[in-house]
Amino acid sequence: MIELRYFAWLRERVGTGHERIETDARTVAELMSELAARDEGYALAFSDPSTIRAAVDQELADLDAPIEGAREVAFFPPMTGG
Amino acid sequence: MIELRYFAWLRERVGTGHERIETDARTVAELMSELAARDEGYALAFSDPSTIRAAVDQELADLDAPIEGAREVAFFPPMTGG
Amino acid sequence: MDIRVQAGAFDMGAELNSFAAAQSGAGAVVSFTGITRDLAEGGLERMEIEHYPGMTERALAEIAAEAEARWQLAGSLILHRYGPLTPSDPIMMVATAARHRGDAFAAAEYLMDYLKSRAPFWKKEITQAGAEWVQAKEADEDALSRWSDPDERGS
Amino acid sequence: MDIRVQAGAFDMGAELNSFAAAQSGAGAVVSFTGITRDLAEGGLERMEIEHYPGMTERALAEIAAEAEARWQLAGSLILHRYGPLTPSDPIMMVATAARHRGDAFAAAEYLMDYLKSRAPFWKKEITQAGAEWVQAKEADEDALSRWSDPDERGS
Repeated sequence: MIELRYFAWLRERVGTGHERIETDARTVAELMSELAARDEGYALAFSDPSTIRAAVDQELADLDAPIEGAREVAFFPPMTGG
Repeated sequence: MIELRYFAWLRERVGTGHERIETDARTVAELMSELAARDEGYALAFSDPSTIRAAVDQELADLDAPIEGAREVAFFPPMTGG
Repeated sequence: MDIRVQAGAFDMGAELNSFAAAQSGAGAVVSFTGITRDLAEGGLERMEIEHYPGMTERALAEIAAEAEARWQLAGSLILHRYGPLTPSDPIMMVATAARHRGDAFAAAEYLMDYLKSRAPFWKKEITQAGAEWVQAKEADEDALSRWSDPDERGS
Repeated sequence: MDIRVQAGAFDMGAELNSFAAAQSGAGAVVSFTGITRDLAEGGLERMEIEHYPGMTERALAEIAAEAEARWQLAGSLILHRYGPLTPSDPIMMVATAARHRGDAFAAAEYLMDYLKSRAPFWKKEITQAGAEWVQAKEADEDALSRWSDPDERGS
């Protein structure tokens, strides 16, 4: 089981801020493909990977980062704080 | 008649903050030489021109700046504000 | 280092005073405050800031630690709000204290550059026409490149 | 632009708040405060700042006008004390407000660099051992060179 978190417009498109799933995905990118195949909302949310950032266990991670053993993976648009 | 002003250690060495004098000096440098020749205090104050800055009518001026028509010439060490 | 992520408003002047009072021997104190500004076309009714609790504090602490490692700082402060904000509200502030002003300035700019692109905050602008997520600027991402050479310290 | 040269103490936090409140549409406010710090060897009893009344205000206004010409600023503040100061007293502050943080930071650094070497203030440190005029640092004079190329705006 892995905890997924979504923020900003990604959260709005998938329709939830977090969920727990079982997955065989080995990397962030594989997880994104798996999620995009779920339904229209997810497909729209993950349609352009270049606009998405990911964090594995609360650390920014590349798309090819492994997720094995991770407790939490988060997806969100580029940050706009400050 | 021209108003002379001295600041910081220059003021302390010449012994006054301002004075009015008559001078034939045409430039800041000539005025400095004239003043240095006055007495020991002035000689000490003006012994090293590289450590002295000048202003003519309250604008920073080079040593070869003309002083004809100036109302006020000031001498002081490099600034240390901020 | 003092890191605070909070929903409530803050008084930038009071924060600056208490930050400065806590720094001994630091002759130079720099602050940056980001304030909600109206849109170019006007009509901003509200701003909402979402963040990633847990990761936010972690990311800010890492950014501040890196700044304290790169420059001789007496101290640093990062304070960032989340939730609904009204126009002209301060959104966030950073402050740095150092013996030399160059260190304080460079560290404050570094904190801002990294906070903008590496701390998980997202702004949403609400106008009469609706709500829109603020888009990240390429310039903000580009700003990070100036810190990548350890010899280039923003001097 | 707001230029003040005064003998009295000031409250940097209150000044920052009133400066920021006066800037409309400026999302970025930067402040720098210089604080009397003790000497490396300790024992600073008092600091005295001498200045050149008349020329000081003129020089500061010129420096601020140049900053407002170089960067897109909503406003700027320079406040500098003179006379006797006790250790840990704020000596001076500058503040800048702009739409973009890069402008606010660069202008604040510019104001500080020019104020240090071009505004007629002189500091004297008084310890038990006696009084000594602070010597200008070559680094402060050198700092001005980075502003001489109009394309180099402290980015």
